[in-house]
Amino acid sequence: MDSLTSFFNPKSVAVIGASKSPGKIGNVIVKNIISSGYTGNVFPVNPKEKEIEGLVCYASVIAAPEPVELAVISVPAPLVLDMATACGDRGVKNLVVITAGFKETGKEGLRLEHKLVEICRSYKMRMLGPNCVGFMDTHTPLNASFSTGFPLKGEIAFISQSGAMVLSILDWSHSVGLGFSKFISLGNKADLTESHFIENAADDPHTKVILCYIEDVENGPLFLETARRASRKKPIVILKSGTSQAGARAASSHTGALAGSNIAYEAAFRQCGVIRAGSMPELFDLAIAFANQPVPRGERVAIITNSGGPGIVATDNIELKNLKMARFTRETVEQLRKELPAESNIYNPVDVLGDAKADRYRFALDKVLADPGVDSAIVLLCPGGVTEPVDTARAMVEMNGTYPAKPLFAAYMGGKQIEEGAKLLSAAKIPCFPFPEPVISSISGMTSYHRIKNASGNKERHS
Amino acid sequence: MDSLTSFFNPKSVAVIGASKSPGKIGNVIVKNIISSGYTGNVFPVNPKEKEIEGLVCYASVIAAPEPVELAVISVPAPLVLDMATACGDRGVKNLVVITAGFKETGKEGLRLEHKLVEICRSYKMRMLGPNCVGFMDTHTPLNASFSTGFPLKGEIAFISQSGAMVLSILDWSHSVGLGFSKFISLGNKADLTESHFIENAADDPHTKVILCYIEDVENGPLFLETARRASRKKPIVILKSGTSQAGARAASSHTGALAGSNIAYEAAFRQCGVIRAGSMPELFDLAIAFANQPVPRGERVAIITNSGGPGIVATDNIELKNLKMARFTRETVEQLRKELPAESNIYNPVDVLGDAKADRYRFALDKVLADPGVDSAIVLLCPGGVTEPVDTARAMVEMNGTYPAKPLFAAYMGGKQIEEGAKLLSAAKIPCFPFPEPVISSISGMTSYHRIKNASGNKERHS
Amino acid sequence: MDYKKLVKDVLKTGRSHLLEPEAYYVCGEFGITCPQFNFVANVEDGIDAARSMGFPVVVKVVSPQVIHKTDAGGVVTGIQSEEQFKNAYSTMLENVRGKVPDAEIYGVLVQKSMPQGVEVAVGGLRDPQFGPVVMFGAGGTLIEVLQDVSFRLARLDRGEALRQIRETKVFKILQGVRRNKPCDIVALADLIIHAGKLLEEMPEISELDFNPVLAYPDYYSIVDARIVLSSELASVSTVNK
Amino acid sequence: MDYKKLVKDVLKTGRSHLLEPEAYYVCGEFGITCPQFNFVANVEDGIDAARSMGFPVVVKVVSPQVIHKTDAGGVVTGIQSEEQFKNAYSTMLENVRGKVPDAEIYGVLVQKSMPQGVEVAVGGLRDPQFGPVVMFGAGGTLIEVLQDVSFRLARLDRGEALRQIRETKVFKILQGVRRNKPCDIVALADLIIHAGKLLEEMPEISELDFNPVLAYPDYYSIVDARIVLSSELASVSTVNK
Ligand SMILES: CC(C)(COP(=O)(O)OP(=O)(O)OC[C@H]1O[C@@H](n2cnc3c(N)ncnc32)[C@H](O)[C@@H]1OP(=O)(O)O)[C@@H](O)C(=O)NCCC(=O)NCCS
Ligand SMILES: CC(C)(COP(=O)(O)OP(=O)(O)OC[C@H]1O[C@@H](n2cnc3c(N)ncnc32)[C@H](O)[C@@H]1OP(=O)(O)O)[C@@H](O)C(=O)NCCC(=O)NCCS
Ligand SMILES: [Ca+2]
Ligand SMILES: [Ca+2]
Repeated sequence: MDSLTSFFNPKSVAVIGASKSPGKIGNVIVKNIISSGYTGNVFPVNPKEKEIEGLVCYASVIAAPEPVELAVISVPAPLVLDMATACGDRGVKNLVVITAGFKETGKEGLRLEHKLVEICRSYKMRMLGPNCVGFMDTHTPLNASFSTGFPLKGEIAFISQSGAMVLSILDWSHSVGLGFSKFISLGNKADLTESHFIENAADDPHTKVILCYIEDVENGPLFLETARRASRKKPIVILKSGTSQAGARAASSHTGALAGSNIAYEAAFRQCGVIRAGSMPELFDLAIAFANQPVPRGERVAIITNSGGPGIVATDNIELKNLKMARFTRETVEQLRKELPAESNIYNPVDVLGDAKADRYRFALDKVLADPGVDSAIVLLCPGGVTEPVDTARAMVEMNGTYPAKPLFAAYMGGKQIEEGAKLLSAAKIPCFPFPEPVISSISGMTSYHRIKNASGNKERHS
Repeated sequence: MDSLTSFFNPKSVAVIGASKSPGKIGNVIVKNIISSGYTGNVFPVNPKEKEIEGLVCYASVIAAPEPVELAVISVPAPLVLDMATACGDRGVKNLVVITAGFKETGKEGLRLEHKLVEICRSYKMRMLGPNCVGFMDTHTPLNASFSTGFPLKGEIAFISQSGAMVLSILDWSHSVGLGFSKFISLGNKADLTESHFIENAADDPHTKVILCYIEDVENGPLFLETARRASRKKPIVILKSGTSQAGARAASSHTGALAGSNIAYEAAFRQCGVIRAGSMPELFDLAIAFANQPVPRGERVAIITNSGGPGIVATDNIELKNLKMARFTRETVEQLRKELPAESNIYNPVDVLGDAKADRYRFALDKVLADPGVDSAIVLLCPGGVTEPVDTARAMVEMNGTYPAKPLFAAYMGGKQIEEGAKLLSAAKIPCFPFPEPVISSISGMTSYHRIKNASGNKERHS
Repeated sequence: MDYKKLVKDVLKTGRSHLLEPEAYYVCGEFGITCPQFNFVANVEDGIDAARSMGFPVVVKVVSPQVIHKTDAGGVVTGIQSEEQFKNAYSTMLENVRGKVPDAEIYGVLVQKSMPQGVEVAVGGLRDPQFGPVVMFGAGGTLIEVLQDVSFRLARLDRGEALRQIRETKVFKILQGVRRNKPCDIVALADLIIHAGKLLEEMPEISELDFNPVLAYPDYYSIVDARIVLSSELASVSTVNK
Repeated sequence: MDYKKLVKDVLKTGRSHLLEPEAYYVCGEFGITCPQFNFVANVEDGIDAARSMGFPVVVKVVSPQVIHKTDAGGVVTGIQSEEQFKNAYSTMLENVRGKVPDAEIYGVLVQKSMPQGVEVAVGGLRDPQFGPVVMFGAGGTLIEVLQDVSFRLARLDRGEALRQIRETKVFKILQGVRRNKPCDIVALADLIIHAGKLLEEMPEISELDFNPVLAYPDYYSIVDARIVLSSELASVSTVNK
């Protein structure tokens, strides 16, 4: 596959169907490109206007004064083919077609879409869409979409077959302070598909984890080949919907997709090393985990808690999620015994007791992370009279620095009393959840990626 | 079982070990009682003080000027037996023993605990604890605990074997605006156990749903009998920890509990109509659902969405969680066809399209809730250019009033753009989640309660 | 003999489980029906028994030391004639003596051969917190592997026992797959209830295991029964002996 | 005959599945081994065949109209002698004529009886998106009920096939429970791979189903094979006929 460099990082962008009217998609796109901080040339195209958002407007893309690497098309469907042809004539390399009214509307739309693809092929243009929100790249930076807002910079690439999900998650991501490298709305996937963007994200130095929401895969064999290669480089987490019978019916009425069977997807994902998310929360919890912490080197988890109940709940979940409670070395146990109060539990889960302040958490965490039998650690904290959620968070940040190879997570259970500490942790890239279960579900997903990488690594060595 | 009226709604409360020193448990308890708005008499007891927090302090509970219905004991463990005896002599009806240092510390503590129970029995006093946080009742109102803060008034009774969980959930509940009727910290369950409080909550007019976190059941046969009776009156949702082997080991090291096997718990819960929560989030999601919406009369769910992707995700989950997608009557389908735009999906999931404003949601919701084949409905909303999250929420509130027998839920997916609408929904008792999955998991739990009630109803009729 | 006394006597000898004929005897007292059987001490009595119940029959060794009878070669099925019986009887005893040299052999169980049926299993155990628990599931040697089981506390009514059966996958087979008739599921429900009663009334019994139970359209038949006595009580009586 | 031609010829006749001997033949071309068999047209040839392969044997009807052979009485197992063979042969054909009156009977398959083994199943189907998918799981008549199966896309290596086998519960039995020896799991892995190759190379085949496959410590044996042809292609050829 050829690279998508000129797609994500074009020297210039034309907006065909640019508009002066606030609120119209053609206006939002121009504004988005400008406000994203894009440093290349922007050429609004609209035969009726001379200037849009302070930029010179051209009657046609043909008239653009310099080569155009990317064109975003947002004219009504009947005009799209002509616009695409004009782009081809102008030597445009990549198209983003926002316009709806293609395959998703039925036979006539499908015919139109086929023609659109033919035009792209004949000019060797690559195309995202049609019927999409566009894309955003925080590292270029470029917002080639009609989104409301632009993501925080980060290392998660989100590739979505649902445009609405792109907009929802973008909005949500700000409220939780989560950054992204890219958002890609796939639309009808008439040319560029999930496979192309997975391949690209795998080689993108700004991306650490590849997230997908898909309703179907466009090209089975290509997907298999791409995902297999990509999963060796970076975790790929996919939420595939339409797995139930009713869901598949809903999906095919929505996108006209003839999806493969769920067993084939299950097998395909497993064989090419894709991690399958079971739900939307799991998809994004895993994104947070992979983006912020290293992959654990094994399944042995240590728990440090200031109260028994949540410690037991977490322990149950460790077993449920195919992880193991770490067994400490005799040395670790002895050190914990020496320094912790007599009533503490010095075996895993380590109970530092309800009156634990930050220093006690710090001590236990230090010893536990140093233990060679521990692959990852979770700190559980319930607020009490003397608990120090913020200082405990600081101690965790310090320890996370001292043991950078061991993933560290937190469950801070509470409201106002733990809010500041929880924020501090998230800001310092220590994922912090309000309950123990999502922490363990995330570690479990990460650990399965460790297994995938090991298995494929072995395979390469042996064959 | 005798009623716990004088326990939860005592005419007077003594605090034995009351203290003037801010931060000390004996001081926090006095302050909590006063600030909870308790209207009975409060008698601080401390031989060294004349006055605490503006109240006359007594050297002994014997000296209390009026009968004492409840005494909260927070003196060190070696003094507790004498204090309990004094309470007995003074005719105190109920004790809350906060003090730790009993069964949970080993043999000697167990001996002490047995003696404490003997004293209670000989005076016919009932006792909560020892080793507990105390309890809170928002309807009395009375905060007989050393919690930080007091819950919002509501209809959820939370009975917890973990004191830390009480404090965490109390803090958390304020951040999500969730109200409770009671919080009960069970402690060592030396006298009063989960069974007593489940029985009481089942008859409490201020409680709609009974929530428990337990590590073991104190008395199997009593629990079975009580829970069976109570579950016919109100939903009982229990998170039972210590179900894994490692978890059971952790639990027994924490509480010294010799728990029964998980298969026996599973069977017991099923047979007495208890709904088992699989995780902490599920426990509280179900609490919100039961407290705010009626129990669905069946498993047929309708979905209204403004975007395909989340609709498919929700549809998948309906099947996964043993619910069914409702099939609309021909009449409903025709009405939807007539009024919704041509590209809408008029079958379930109803897709009102990305440009749906509140009126279109309102129309679809009205028709769908009127359909006799629909037992509950979910509204999914992704923010877009023209979406009206707040007005859509208002329309939902209206429809929720028009169809009070049909549970209504929402998943508002996003951040700032949907925040206000989501808050409006929660305030109007329409549970609103950030993703579709927890909505469906909650409806599934509620539906299983519908089945439980039906089954036990039938049994009573037939035998 | 009184079944309660029987169990107490076994406990006194320090034995930790009932022999198969003892188990069937106790079961019978709780309405749990087993195929016709005779407990014999020699081959002649065995042949008489087989003749009177009618071939085919099964022979099984009865020995406190032989718990996994099949593994020890202590079971021969499908015996069609007197001649086959003689062979089977002696071969079986030889096998057992070879594999478990110091087994005390109390005698031989002659049991009517049962036609093929759907293999299920019913069992019970005692939980420290909730008392007797009953199990129903797919039977046969695969039972531990398949884990197709469901549990209930013992004091259950028929509706609950039926729900218990319905929770298993083997229930589909009991309903009749392909052209097979459905099995008598109510009889199985009652078997579960009776197993529960047995555990409730007999505190000396800690575990029971009927596997396989053959289910038929109008009937069920317990083809093997293992009843374990409470090890605490057993060891106590051993000490007292 | 060339196996590809065989399949094309069958399709031309509009038949939607291979007969058992045809299926074994095609399987053989992909390294999938079946027990020794002969396809015979009369009882004499049948006896010759049985004698040369050695008793015990199994006879099965071969008819395009009889797909569920056992249900139609079209299978007799455990035939020990020539006399039994004659009886079985005629009874079986009578049964089939009774139950499926208009069955065209092409002949009878005589197959060597296989010793007891662990029953597993291997199958395959074609996914519109990802192409051939292979299935491994517990076998026998309970397969649909137990749903103890795992799936892979067809182009898999031995390590992947072994992982696939390990995902099932029946794997524990294959490892050897009680005193049984472990089965040859590598041979089963290769069987899965071969089934996948068959599907990849033969686009006319839409589904295959080997159930049961008997697994042994040093071997496996496919005791029944169902191969379904692509119905589109089949119906097209019917029209063209
Ligand atoms: C693409 C789409 C937004 C256009 O709708 P619109 O903005 O109402 O269409 P208009 O007719 O106003 O055309 C857009 C602009 O292009 C201009 N235009 C017309 N012909 C043009 C041409 N040849 N070259 C350039 N611009 C042209 C129009 O004049 C208009 O600008 P104006 O506001 O200055 O008049 C609409 O067709 C569509 O597909 N909407 C759905 C998008 C969507 O949801 N995508 C998928 C998300 S998951
Ligand atoms: C109960 C407990 C809090 C007491 O600890 P403490 O407050 O440090 O104990 P103190 O010795 O200060 O005694 C408390 C008060 O009782 C007073 N007191 C002493 N004797 C008394 C008597 N006979 N009658 C009444 N009050 C008495 C003390 O003087 C003190 O008051 P002061 O502050 O005015 O001196 C402590 O023993 C304990 O158990 N803590 C753990 C509680 C817990 O975590 N429970 C479980 C939660 S899950
Ligand atoms: Ca598609
Ligand atoms: Ca206990």
